[in-house]
Order: sequence, then structure tokens, then C-alpha cells
Amino acid sequence: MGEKVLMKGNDVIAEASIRAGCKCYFGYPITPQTEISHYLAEALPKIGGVFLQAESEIAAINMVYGASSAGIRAMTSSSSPGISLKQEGISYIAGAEIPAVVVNVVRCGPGLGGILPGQCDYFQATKGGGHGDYHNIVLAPNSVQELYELTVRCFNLADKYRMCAMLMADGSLGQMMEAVEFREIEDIEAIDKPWATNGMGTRGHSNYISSVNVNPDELEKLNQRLQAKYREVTKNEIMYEEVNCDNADIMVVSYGTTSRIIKNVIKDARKMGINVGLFRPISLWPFPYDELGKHASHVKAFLSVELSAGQMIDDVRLSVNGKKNCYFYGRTGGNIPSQKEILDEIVKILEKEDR
Amino acid sequence: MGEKVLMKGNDVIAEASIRAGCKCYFGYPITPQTEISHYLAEALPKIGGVFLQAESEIAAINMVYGASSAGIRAMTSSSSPGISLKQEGISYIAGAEIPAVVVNVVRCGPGLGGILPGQCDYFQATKGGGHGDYHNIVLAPNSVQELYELTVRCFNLADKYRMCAMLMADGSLGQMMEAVEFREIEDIEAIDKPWATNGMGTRGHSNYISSVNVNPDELEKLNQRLQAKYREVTKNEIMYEEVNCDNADIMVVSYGTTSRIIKNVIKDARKMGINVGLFRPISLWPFPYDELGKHASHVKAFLSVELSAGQMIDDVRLSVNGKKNCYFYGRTGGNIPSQKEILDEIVKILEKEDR
Amino acid sequence: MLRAVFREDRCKGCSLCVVACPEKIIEINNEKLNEKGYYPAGMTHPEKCIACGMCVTACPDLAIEVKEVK
Amino acid sequence: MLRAVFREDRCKGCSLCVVACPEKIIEINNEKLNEKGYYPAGMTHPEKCIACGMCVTACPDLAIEVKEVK
Amino acid sequence: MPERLVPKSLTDRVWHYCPGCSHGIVHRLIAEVIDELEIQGTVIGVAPVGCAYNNYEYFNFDIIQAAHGRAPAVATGVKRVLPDRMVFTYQGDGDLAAIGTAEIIHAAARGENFTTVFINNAIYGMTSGQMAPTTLPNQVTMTSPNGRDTSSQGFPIRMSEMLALQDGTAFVERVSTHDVRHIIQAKRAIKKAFKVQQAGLGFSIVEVLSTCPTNWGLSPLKAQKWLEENMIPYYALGNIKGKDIKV
Amino acid sequence: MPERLVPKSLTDRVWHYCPGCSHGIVHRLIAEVIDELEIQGTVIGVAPVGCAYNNYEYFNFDIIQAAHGRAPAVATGVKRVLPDRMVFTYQGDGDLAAIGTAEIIHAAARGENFTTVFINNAIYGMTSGQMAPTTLPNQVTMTSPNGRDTSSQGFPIRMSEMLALQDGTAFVERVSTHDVRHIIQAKRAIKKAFKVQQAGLGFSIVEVLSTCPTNWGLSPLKAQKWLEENMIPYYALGNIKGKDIKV
Amino acid sequence: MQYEIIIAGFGGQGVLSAGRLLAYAGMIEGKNVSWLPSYGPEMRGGTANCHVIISDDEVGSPIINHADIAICMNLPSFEKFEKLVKDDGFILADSSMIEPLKLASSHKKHHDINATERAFELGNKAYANIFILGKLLAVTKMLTPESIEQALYKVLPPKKHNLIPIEMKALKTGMEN
Amino acid sequence: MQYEIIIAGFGGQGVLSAGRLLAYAGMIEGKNVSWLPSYGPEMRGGTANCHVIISDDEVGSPIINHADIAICMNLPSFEKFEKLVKDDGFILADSSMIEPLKLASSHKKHHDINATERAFELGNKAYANIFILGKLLAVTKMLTPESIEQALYKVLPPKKHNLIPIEMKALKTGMEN
Ligand SMILES: Cc1ncc(C[n+]2csc(CCOP(=O)(O)OP(=O)(O)O)c2C)c(N)n1
Ligand SMILES: Cc1ncc(C[n+]2csc(CCOP(=O)(O)OP(=O)(O)O)c2C)c(N)n1
Ligand code: SF4
Ligand code: SF4
Ligand code: SF4
Ligand code: SF4
Ligand code: SF4
Ligand code: SF4
Ligand SMILES: [Mg+2]
Ligand SMILES: [Mg+2]
Repeated sequence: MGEKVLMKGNDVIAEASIRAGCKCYFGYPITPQTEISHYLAEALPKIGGVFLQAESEIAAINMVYGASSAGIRAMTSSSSPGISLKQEGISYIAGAEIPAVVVNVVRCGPGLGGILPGQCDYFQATKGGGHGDYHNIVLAPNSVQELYELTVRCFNLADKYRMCAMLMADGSLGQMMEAVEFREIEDIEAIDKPWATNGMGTRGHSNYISSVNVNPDELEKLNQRLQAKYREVTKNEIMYEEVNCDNADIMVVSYGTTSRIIKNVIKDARKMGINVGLFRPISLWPFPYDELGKHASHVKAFLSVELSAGQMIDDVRLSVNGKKNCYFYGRTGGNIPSQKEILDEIVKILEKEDR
Repeated sequence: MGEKVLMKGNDVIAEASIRAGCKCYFGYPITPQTEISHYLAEALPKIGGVFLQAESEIAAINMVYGASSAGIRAMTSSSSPGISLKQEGISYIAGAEIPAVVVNVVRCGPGLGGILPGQCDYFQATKGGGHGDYHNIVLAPNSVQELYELTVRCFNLADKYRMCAMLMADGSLGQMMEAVEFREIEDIEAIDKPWATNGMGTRGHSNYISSVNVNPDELEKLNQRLQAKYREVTKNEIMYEEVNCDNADIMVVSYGTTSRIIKNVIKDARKMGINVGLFRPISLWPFPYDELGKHASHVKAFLSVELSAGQMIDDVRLSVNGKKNCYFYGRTGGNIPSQKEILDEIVKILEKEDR
Repeated sequence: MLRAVFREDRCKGCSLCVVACPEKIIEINNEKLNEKGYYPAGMTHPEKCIACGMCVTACPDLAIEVKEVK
Repeated sequence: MLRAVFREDRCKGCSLCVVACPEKIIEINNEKLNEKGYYPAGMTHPEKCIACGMCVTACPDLAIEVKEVK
Repeated sequence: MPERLVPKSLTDRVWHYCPGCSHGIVHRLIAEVIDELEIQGTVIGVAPVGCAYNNYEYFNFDIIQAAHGRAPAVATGVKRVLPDRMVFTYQGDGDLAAIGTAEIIHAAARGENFTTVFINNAIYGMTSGQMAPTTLPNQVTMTSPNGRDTSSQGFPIRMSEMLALQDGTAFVERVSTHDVRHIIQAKRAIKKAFKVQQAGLGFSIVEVLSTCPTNWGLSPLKAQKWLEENMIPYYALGNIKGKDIKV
Repeated sequence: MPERLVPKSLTDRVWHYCPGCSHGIVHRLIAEVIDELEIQGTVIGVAPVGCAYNNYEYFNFDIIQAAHGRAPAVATGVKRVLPDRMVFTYQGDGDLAAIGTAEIIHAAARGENFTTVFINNAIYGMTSGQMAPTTLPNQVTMTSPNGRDTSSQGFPIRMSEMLALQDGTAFVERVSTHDVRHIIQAKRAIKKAFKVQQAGLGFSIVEVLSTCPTNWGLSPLKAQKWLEENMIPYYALGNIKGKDIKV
Repeated sequence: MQYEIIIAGFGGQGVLSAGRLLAYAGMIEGKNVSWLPSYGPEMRGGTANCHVIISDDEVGSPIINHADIAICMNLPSFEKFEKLVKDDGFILADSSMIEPLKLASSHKKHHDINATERAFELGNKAYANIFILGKLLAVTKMLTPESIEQALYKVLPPKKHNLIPIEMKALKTGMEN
Repeated sequence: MQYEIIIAGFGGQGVLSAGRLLAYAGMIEGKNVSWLPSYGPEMRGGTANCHVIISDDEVGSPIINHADIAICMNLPSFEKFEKLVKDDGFILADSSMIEPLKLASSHKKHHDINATERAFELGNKAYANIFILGKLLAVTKMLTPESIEQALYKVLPPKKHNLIPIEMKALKTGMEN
């Protein structure tokens, strides 16, 4: 059991990466996640690691591609517009099947937008912002403690499945300080990487990393292998939290920063005699469709609360599959809904459903 | 009535853009759509337009952003990996509310993948490959004739709604020759652009084009305006085709190249006494949710046929909303399903549903 | 009379005008903060101002003009 | 004896070896196509080959080696 | 002595820049040049992502806010379709010399007929002080906490010299803002660059050595001194290309 | 005279390049250099997007296929984490001089200790013959159907000269493949570049003037002649930086 | 009526333009037609092919999974496309370019015609493609030579229209063989 | 118990570090705490603020919509945050920096304390922030000065630990005012 320290979310992501055995970081400055690179510019050289500020986000993701191809744990981080620029690279990582950790400290868009917290990159992260059929593992922490734990998990999953794992935070999580305890949460397994292009040495054959294949049958096989892997991830790696779900009148679905607000709403609602449940997907991909959907049998309705104009709501609907009505409440531009706003919305929905 | 000519799909897109009043094209070479730029490199200078081969896809989309900001109809085209690189730019176009036409002649991914036809950029195109809450109008032709008509429509819609309109074709449509008739399909309205940054001249006040706003309330207002616009587009601009839908046992949902195959499947199936319907979304965004969903009352099941590992199927499910089972059949890597494969799949599904 | 006029509300107290003035007649007023929380610059001897505009050129905040004053 | 050996299946008939050979003993065989549809190069006078390897250096298709032949 | 009022080409909004920041100085110079050339009605500026991201609030003529680094591409788009307008980009060193390297070099190589004002303050100002491509050897920044170590973090890039190599580039000059004399020279260079554009001679750029007191951790006055003593020896002032052009 | 067999560092697969294409010539040179330096086991190559996109099928050592233009970033990632390996990128002129401009310049400026082999054939080969940044004035391509018009399509870029400007660059040489004598010189330059990397001296690059008979619309022999008569006058052959390095 | 035809050979044998001609002629006769070339890096390999569909009905996928006819102008094409020909379809093979033994061993119906040789006799082996088209018309009667002639006027740039008589001669010789 | 506190002032007045100190002390006393600064280009404007929550319960959103307490170290902050204070909350205002008239016209409860002046008397106006924290402890008893002292050891780098006694003196003077 480690000591509790008060740390900034972005610093915790950085520290977590080092504890996860990340040996190199490539990034390009963007608010609100610059502290990650400030921290690692100090820390990585001290442990013989590589900190490199790239000339752009595109260069950074491709440096990660290079270092990961060589078999070394590597990370990049950015925020919304910078993540958009990485989409080609992320698609290459998927196609070439190499591990990589990408952190998105989401701000609010579209365009240059603002730097305040947002959850409006949900579609991009979970449906594939890049071209082609692929998925990233997407984990969404809601506390500084989870920033630590899920960052480490991203590295482990990336290596295990040879794919990109994305940590999806937001400006509020990245900038806030909270208590964190760096407990040993998982063995950082030294996963063997016989596929790595680290020089053929005495291996006896050359390795190559590539996502191209002009033979349609072979390219289809690659795609089938990818899809099989994604099914495997879906089977094994779904994460979610349930609060007060069993007797809930209404199920609020929310992740990250907004899910924290819902926890307070639950208390407020209880005072009014309303039972609000919180279903918090932690893995946004794979999304806990079945786990969420099964609540359709006992709640009156679902409400997705997001810092967006309505994105996760699609996955909520797909989970519920018409069995109950699904509602949406969201704020954008960096505004955060208050407990009261959400509670009012809940009351309105329940009145409508009870009518 | 014009004469019918036999033309290559890519050439038709190019010719259509000129007929739509496009005055400038910025692009970067990529197979299978290079003919668009070959055609325009010849044709645009002849009419005093601008053809410019950019240094990259990113530069190209930002040149479009510049020319469109100045109030001139502009286009760029590319294919999957190149479109991924344009995502930041597309998000800026959404946020700044300027018109733009982007053509994606989809190949098969992920990564460098292959150059044969694919529909695996559906998510990227319709859910937002870039960051932030935004949508592009996405039109999916299935013939060379429609390449003409929908390219023109993209320009008109882009101007009308001040947003990005994407023409989504694939390698097969771009490379094939078919008869096309350049009939006058719509007035190319000279839409007034008082917002354009074309020099303040005697306007009396300066204009600016921007997507940034660090004030959350103002940025939220922008987002609300965008969402209102998207609702407006959804109300006015949905396009789809229905073939043999009224008495269909099963409804196949398919767009672009694959929808052509379904038309033949319908005939094959009829010989076997099976009534297959084809619902072909032409506007992929806005998606015809209600129009498709209403068929749930009379068909036994839905089948989405795509050149992907399953993307539009999500929108099919959202349309049907649990009322009937939705199945998926797809090929990837550049392979195209044969009529027989699809018919076999249909038979299997109907057997299962009838059991 | 043409001379420098300071717009205190725009001033950020950076002192660039202070060193720019050939007559050495500009000073930062350490007594009062303006609304933005800065100590604004001003002239110690307005009458000595030669309206050379050096301070205007140096000022990054459009806080000085040279103009006709009564 | 060391001399040039042509691997016709790799040859694309580009003629670069023809001009590279100081002995002028390489020619394109216009009579037969190889499997890939090219007219392959070969030596008109193998015995005159001085094994200089110029053709090897010139060949873009790894279609020539200089080696010991009986 | 003439009056020195707020230039017509500026609005009266209070700027958000930190005390002593060169951005404000250069904004004024550009506005004065535009007033003097009487082109306010035909100018279209392109704003960068950087501390000057919202300079459309300060400039009183048409402006397009561009994505980070892409201002030269945006300017190309505008100038190509409206060749009779005066187009300029305003870019920081992160914007122009890092993420936007390809865009500025290719605009120059193509001889795009617009003007670039390049604010080189050797740091990323907006994002609070990371190393830029132009950061000096041993300069301390948030991402070079022990000073830029050229053996692992590379060498500063002299963009102007590189751009001058391009055949499409007509005019290149490096100027500074560290005292009034140099500010006046800077204005002269900016004016000439605009005139080069008016004459249709190709790409023109003025690199303005600038201060970022906040992220350098120096007072405005000390920052000017630091610029003079450290940046100028590395980034030689003066005309680099197009000295003899008469416009 | 020694035997001249297929180099160990090449597989025996038949290449997909068009008849007379320089790619094959350069592949062989690289493989010979690697054999001679006995580094096959430590080499990691980075393949571009371009006609050589799948050269991992031909080279018999580890290779990473990179996204278009990004090979220098990928190589940076590899070399930074495995500094004792020999890393090189293989890039075409579209790859290196257009979309990848920023990546190559910054790798050079940072003094990344890898080697670049730059195949300049003045055209986009793979995508069937569009204008490249290096396309010569008046050269006809699919996107310059009336010949590259420098007034609207800009001027060819001399990448090697630009890269030589970077302080992180140790070695730059421009060579050609238009006849055997020059091919032999090309090999010497490639070998020296690798040795510069072995000595840890920083970024090294060899620009190889190359033919694309197919897209130039010329026979292989005429293409070599065209290269000699048109490209060399524009792209001067010889060492540009690092001549005096002894390795 | 619907014909799905694959035409394949080395680059330079004019397989793409033969296909285009066929499609154009079909369109002239009021049919629905599509033409799809192989594209991309395959071209480097030195072989080329195109898929042509001529139909009374709407054309479904322009990509042919099972061909009615495969016109094979060289050995690799013969080997690659033989198996795609329907059981009741046939192959048109340029026997100047394909070993007789290989042709003989085929299970599919095939018409062998020494197109390249005959074209050479007509003055230019480049006419092999149109010569073999003649054979196709003779065997199938799918289109008239007049439509091909009209198509030639559409497909060829005006400055090459003087060659049309020779092309037509090659076509007719092909029809008579 | 839950306190939602906004601390605001000019950059350089130490509002962020005051907040951090408070949060750290809260954590030391076993509370759940969060601290969130204003960030990004706002810093250019010359003002800064942070949101601190100290609670027995889990902390929901770290962003404060309605504050229990607003510590305003200058006029713009007072004007901006006054309206966010709950009706039963209060303002702690640095009356050295805010015109008395403005303070007097406020509808919200406020404790005025001339922190900057008093800090100046203590040797450095940089202690105004900790001085005002002292007042906060005195008014609310939310944390003990001992926790603040422990927090100082955590928050300050070792080479600045020698300053802690002076900081504590400022704190205690603040408590007594
Ligand atoms: C794609 C993208 N990457 C990164 C950023 C974050 N960002 C904002 S400004 C800036 C650079 C600021 O430096 P510079 O260009 O030198 O301008 P300055 O602020 O110093 O004037 C960066 C990296 C962004 N907004 N978009
Ligand atoms: C992001 C992206 N843009 C464009 C392409 C298409 N593309 C493939 S190769 C190539 C360039 C080929 O030219 P060059 O680099 O000169 O190589 P060459 O083929 O001439 O050897 C391009 C633009 C791509 N695959 N990815
Ligand atoms: S105008 Fe000249 S003399 Fe007057 S205050 Fe300014 S600098 Fe000094
Ligand atoms: S230069 Fe301007 S902002 Fe700075 S102190 Fe002088 S008047 Fe104030
Ligand atoms: S080895 Fe020399 S002499 Fe022999 S064929 Fe080759 S080039 Fe000619
Ligand atoms: S150089 Fe090689 S490929 Fe070319 S003709 Fe000679 S042997 Fe054949
Ligand atoms: S951060 Fe630097 S560049 Fe930005 S406004 Fe402040 S001083 Fe100027
Ligand atoms: S297209 Fe050009 S570069 Fe590519 S293989 Fe053919 S000749 Fe070589
Ligand atoms: Mg800067
Ligand atoms: Mg090339």
C-alpha cells in the first residue's frame, strides 16, 4: 500500500506510464494535457528513457509506431484536434497490429473550439475516427486514482492484444488534483514480442511490420483476424461500474467527469424519493452492451448524460434495443451540467414515462 | 436532354464539379481517384479556375478551407488514408461553418490496406472521424450517373447549409465506365455569401471565419446552432431508394456498389419464390432512420450488406429499434460478395426466422 | 499641443515605454493598480514631452497615443 | 570459369545491361517472350565475357550474376 | 511630428497578451502598414493557432482563423481564388517552424504571392512554454527543463534561411522588436514585404524576433535584453533575400 | 574479378518494378553495402509509401512499412529506443519532398542518427505519374499536362541543399543511376552514409537521381539519357555536406 | 441478354481499349454497359485486364465473379481467368501467345486464334486486340461491326480517325477466322 | 461536511497555491478533496482562480457551480464570483485590493480583510494568500493550522522549507484577524 499523494491528473498519467514500463514518450504540446510532457521531460531521461517533443502530432504517433514496432512500450498524448491528426497513424497501428498507448485529454470542439472539458470525441474514439474496420480499446477514468490504474491497464492491454489502447480523459480530469495511491495493481508482464522489428540478429529470419496487402484474399484474412481479436477483447475486457442499479426507476448512463456528478444526483434524488441508478461504462470500447441492456427489464427509462450533443446515446440505444425509451441530456462548449439540471431532467422524464 | 457518353466514374466526378460551378480543386494523389485530378488539371485552367496539387492531403483540405472562406466553391478529393488526414480540417470546416465538398473514393483498410473497393469508412464519414460534435452530409451514389448528380448536389447542399458535404464512392465506382448523361438537374443557385472573408471593401465591417471560442456559453451556442442546422438537414435532405419493398420477406439494406448486386439478387431470389426488398440509403448522413424503420412492421428481418466488417448495421439496428432481427453480411479486403453468397445468406436467415 | 496621452485602462505596466522615451519622462505609477491589476505608466513631466512617439512605437498594448491636447 | 549468367525469368528486357557491357556481347532476344511477357537479355558471345560485372551493376532486376560456370 | 493615433486597421478591444509581449507591437506595425498602403479593404489576414489565435478581434479587416500550422495552405486557397486581394499569414514559431513546416516551405517553393509575418519568440507561448524548433541551445523551457540539449533535442532551425533557398521566394528579412530602433526597421520590412506582394513578385516573409516574457520567466525589459544578447547572435538580423527589389 | 552473386541481404523474390526502374538498382546497392558492412542482423529499414512500399519482401532484414511521408518519424522512434541498431529510411520524392517535408527536415535538425536513401525520380511513380515537388520546369506529368508551369505550379525543391542547412545533418550527397560509373559512385555514397551513422555523427542522406521510365513515357535507355540531360543540370551531383568526414 | 466478359493480357496489348470499345459499342446499341479496369500497382506487374458487362438489364456489380467469356491474350491471363469462366461460357485465346499444350489441357470450351501473328501480318501486332474482337463478334453475334466502327469514332481522338479503316479491316479479318 | 471554495485573484497573488495547500491539508485530515485550476489562455488575462472541494463524501464534479465560499483577492474576481456564492455562503475579500464601496454594495455575506496590506507589514505581500487562509480557518474551523503546516512540508520543495515558519506566522496572524 503506497502513500496517498495529491497530484494533478496529467501528472498522474505521466507517472503511471513510467510505472507501466513505458520507455518512451513522443508528443506535441496542446492544452489541456501539456503537463504530461512537462513531467516526462523531467522523469524519462532520469530512468534512461526517451522523451521527445515531436514536430507535430502526426510525427509523434508515427514515432510511437516506430518504437512500438521495435518492441518497446511507447506512448503519445494529445487533445482533440491533435487526436484528429493522429487518425491515419492509429489506423496504421491497427492494421500493422502493434501495441500503442494514446491519451486523449478531450477538450470541446469542433475545430479549434475551447479547452474546457468535453466528451465530444466519443464517436471518434469508439467508432473509428480513422479509415477502415478497426477498433481501439478505449478506457474512460473518472478520478485521478483511475487515471493511474487505467493508464497502466492500457499498456497491458495494448501489448496483450497488439492494438492501440486509448485513455480518454478530459480537461477537468487532467487539470484537477486529487488523492492518488500508486498501489501495485497488476503485474507488468514482460510480454514476449517475437514479431518485433528490432534487428534480425540471430533470429534466422527477418521480421516486418506492415498494414498493406494488395491481395484481396490476404487482406480479407487480416481483417478477419482483426475482427476475431476484437471479439476476444469484447469477451474479456469489458469494464463498467454500477451504482444503485438494482431498484432504480431510471438508469443514468454516464462516464468520466459527468459520472461523478451523477453520484451526487443519486443522493439528491433519493431525498425526493426517486431511485436513480448510475451505469458507468469504463471501457467505452468494448462497450458493455449486454450488461447495460439487461437493466431494461426493470427500469422505466434510460438517460445518457454527456458533455456532447449526443454520442454515447447511440450505444445506449443499441444496448436497450427498443425495450425502453432512451433519453439524452448533454452540455457542450465546456459547460458542465449541474446536479440540479440533471435532476430536473430526470423528474421530467419520469413524469412523462408515468403518464 | 444531353447525349449519353461512356465515362469513367472519376472523370464524371471531375466534370460534375465543373458543371456545379466549382472554381478550384486542391488535392493530393492517391489511388483509386487520381483521375479526378488528371481531369481537372486539364479542365480547370481552361475555364480560368484553379487546379493545385497540394503538398499533402492536410494542405489540400486547408486550401479548400481558405478558398471556401473567400466565398468560392471548392473541392478536394482523396481516398481512405488521405481522408483520415483531413479529419482535423473537416472538423474546422464544421466549426467555422463554411461550405466544402470532399470526395472519398473509399479503398480498403485499415492502414495502407489495399486499393480495391471498400465501404469501411462509413463510421468515419457518418459519425465524425474528427473531434467534436459535428456532421457532414454524406451522399453515396451507386452508378456513374449518380456520381454526376450527387456531386452537383453536394455543392448545392454545402453552400445551402454552410457545411461539409462528402461524396462517398469506392474504387469500383471511381474506376468503372458507364453511360452518363449530363442533364440539367438543378439550378446551380448563386447563393449569397455575406459572411465570406473576401476583403471588407465597402462592406463597412470586417468578417472573420473562426471555430474557436474560449467562452463556454458562446461555444455552447455555436454547438446548439450546429445541432439545429443538423436537424434542419435531417428534415429536408434525406435520400433513399426502395426496390421491391412492399411485399418483401426480408429487407436488404445496402448502398453504393453492393446495392447494385442486390438488385440482381432480387431477381435470383424471385425465381426461388423469395421476395427480397432493397432499401438503399443514398444520404448516409442524414440516415433515413424512420423511412427504413417503418418497414419493420411487415418484413421478417433485415440484412445489412456492406463492404466492411459491419458499420452501417449499427444504423440499421437504430432504425429497427428491436422490432425485428437485424443481420449482417460483409466482405472486406477488396472482395465483393457474389449474388450467390448473398442469396445463400438470405435463405439461411429466413430459415432461422421461420423456425 | 501635440503630446503623448496614456490610456491607463489598456496599460499593463510593462515599462517598455519607460526605456523608450528619449526625454526620460515616463514612469510606472507604483501607487495604484488599474482594473486589470497592473501598475500603469504615465508621464512625470508632460510638458517636457516632445511628441516623438517613441513610446507609442514601443508600447505593445496600444496604451499610448500622441495627439493634440488642450 | 567466371562469367555472367542470366536469369531469364527475372529479366524484363530493359536493355540497361546491353549498354553497360564493355564487350558489347549482350543482346535482347527478340524471338521469345519469357513468362512475364518480356524479351529477355542474353550473351551473344559468352566466351568473350570478362566477368567485369558491369551488367550486374546496371541490372535493376537482379537478373544477372557473375559466377563460376563449367 | 505627426499624430500617432490608434491605426484604423485595429479595433479598440483590449488585447489579451501578457505585459511586454511582442505580439502587440507587431500587431500595431501591421495595422500601420496596411493603413499607410491604404489596403484595409482588400486585406485578408490568416490567424494562426498560438497566442495570436484570435487576432481577428483586434484587426479591423477580414481574417480567417486557421488550424495550427496550416495558415500558408489557407492563404494559398484565398490568394489563388482572389489574386487581387492582399493576403498575409501571421504565425508563431511553433506554428510555422514545427507543425507547419511543410506548408510554409511549399508555399514558398510555389511562389505563392502572399506575405508571412513570422513571430519567432523561441518558445510555444500559448501552451505555456514548451521548447520550439527555434529554442536556443541550452534554453530552459517546460520540455527542456535542463536547457535544450542539442545532442538529444536537436538544433534550432533558421527558417528564413531555408525559405530563402526556395526559388519561389521573393523577399526574406529578419528583424527584431527589442528596442524602438529595431521596431521601426521591422515596420519597414513588413511594408516592403507587402509591396513585394502588391507587385506580384512571389512569396515574402518577415521573421520578427520577439519576446515572450511570461514563458521566458523574465520581466519585459529583461526579455528584450535576453533577445538582444541571445537570439540575435543565433538569428542574424537583416535582409536575406530581395534586398535589391525596388517597390 | 570477384563473384557477383545475389546479395545475402536480398530475398530471391521477383520484383514488381517496371523494366529499367532505378528502384531495383538502388535496392541492390543498399543490400551490397549492408553485406559489406556485415550489419544485416542489426539493420532496421523503413519502407515508404511509393513504388517501394513493399520492399520488405525484397530485403532480407527487418523492415517497417511506414505511412506516406512519415518514415523519418518512424525511424526516429526506432533509433531512439534501439540506438545500437542501424536504421535507414528509403523514400521517394513524393514521400520525402511533399507530404513528408516536415518529418525529414526535423529529423535532420534534430540530428537523428539514421540514414536516408532518397529516390528522386521527379515524379509520383506509384500513383501513375503526377507532378512531384522535384518535377522539373516544363516537365509533362499527369497533373502538369502542359508541362510544369513554374508561375502557377511552383519551382522544384532541392531537398538535399535544404537538409544540408540543418546543424544536425552530418552527411549529404547527391548521386545518380544513369550509368554504371555513377551507380558505383552511388554505392560509395550510401556506404559512407551508413558509416557516418555507425560513427554516431548524426543524420545522413543520399539523394539518388532515378528514372521512372513508365511514367516518364520513355524507354529505360531514353530515361537514363533524360535523367542525365535534364535532371543533373538542375540537381548538381556530388557531396553537399560531410565530404571531409573520415569513416 | 447479358454478357460478362473479361479481357486480359500484358500491358501494351490493348486489352483495356478493346474492352472500352466493346462497352461503347454496346451503349450505342442501347444496351446497359459497364467497363472496369484492373487498377493500381498491379500495372507494375506488366499485366492488365478489364471487366466488361453488356446487358439488356441494369448492370449489377461491374466486377465479374464468373465470366461468360474470357479473352486471354497471354499465358498468365489464361491461367488466371480460365477458372472464372462459367461452365457454359468460353475462352477466346490468342494462340500466338499461349502454348498449344496449355490450351489443349483446358476443361473449358475455347476458341484459339493466333491473333498476334495475324495482326502482325496485317501490319502491326497492336491490332491483335481488335482482331480478336472480330472473332468475338463472329462467335456471339452480340454486337454488329457497325457499332464497333461508330464506337471507334467516339473512342479515338480525331487525329487518329484515319486509322479506323485499318482497325475495321482487322476486325473483319478476325470475324472471318 | 462539504466545502466548495473558489479562490481567485491576479496571477502572482498565489491563489492556485493557496488552493492546493487547502486541498492537501484536507487530504491529510482524511477528507476527500479536489483542486481544479482555471487553465489555458485565461492565464494571459492576468487573472487566475481555482476550485477546491473538501468533503467527507466522495467528491462529485470538481467544477463548482455554486460555492460555499469565494476568496476574492481582487476586484475582477469579486465581480465575477460574487454571484456564484450560495445564499448561505460567504465571501472572503482582500479589502486592500477591492474598493470598500463595491464590497459594501454586495448582497452576499462577506468578511473583508486587508490581506495584502497586512502581508506587506509581515515582510512580503506574497503572504497575502496564506494570511487570508488563516482567516478562512478562523471563520470555518474547517481544518486545523497543524494540517496546513504539514501540507506546507508536502507542497513546498525542501529548499523552501525554511520559509514555513514565516508562512505559519502569516497564517496565524490571519486567524487572529
Ligand atoms: C493540432 C494542434 N496541435 C496543438 C495545438 C496546441 N497549440 C496551441 S498554440 C500552439 C503553439 C504556440 O506556439 P507558437 O506557434 O510559437 O505561438 P506563440 O504562442 O508562441 O505566439 C500549440 C502547440 C493545437 N491547438 N492544435
Ligand atoms: C496519406 C497518403 N496519401 C497518398 C497516398 C498515395 N500514394 C501512394 S505512393 C505515393 C507517392 C509516390 O511517389 P514517390 O514518393 O515519389 O515514390 P515513387 O513511387 O515515385 O517511388 C502516393 C501519393 C497514400 N498511400 N497515402
Ligand atoms: S512622445 Fe516621446 S517624449 Fe513624449 S512621452 Fe513619448 S517618448 Fe517620451
Ligand atoms: S509600454 Fe504601454 S503597456 Fe507598457 S507600461 Fe508603457 S504604456 Fe503601459
Ligand atoms: S560481366 Fe562484363 S563482359 Fe561479361 S557480360 Fe557482363 S558486362 Fe559484359
Ligand atoms: S538489365 Fe537485367 S532486366 Fe534489364 S535486360 Fe539486362 S538482364 Fe534483363
Ligand atoms: S505567453 Fe508569451 S507570447 Fe503569449 S501572450 Fe504571453 S508573453 Fe506573449
Ligand atoms: S512506376 Fe516508375 S518508379 Fe514505379 S516501378 Fe514503375 S518505373 Fe519504377
Ligand atoms: Mg512562439
Ligand atoms: Mg517518385
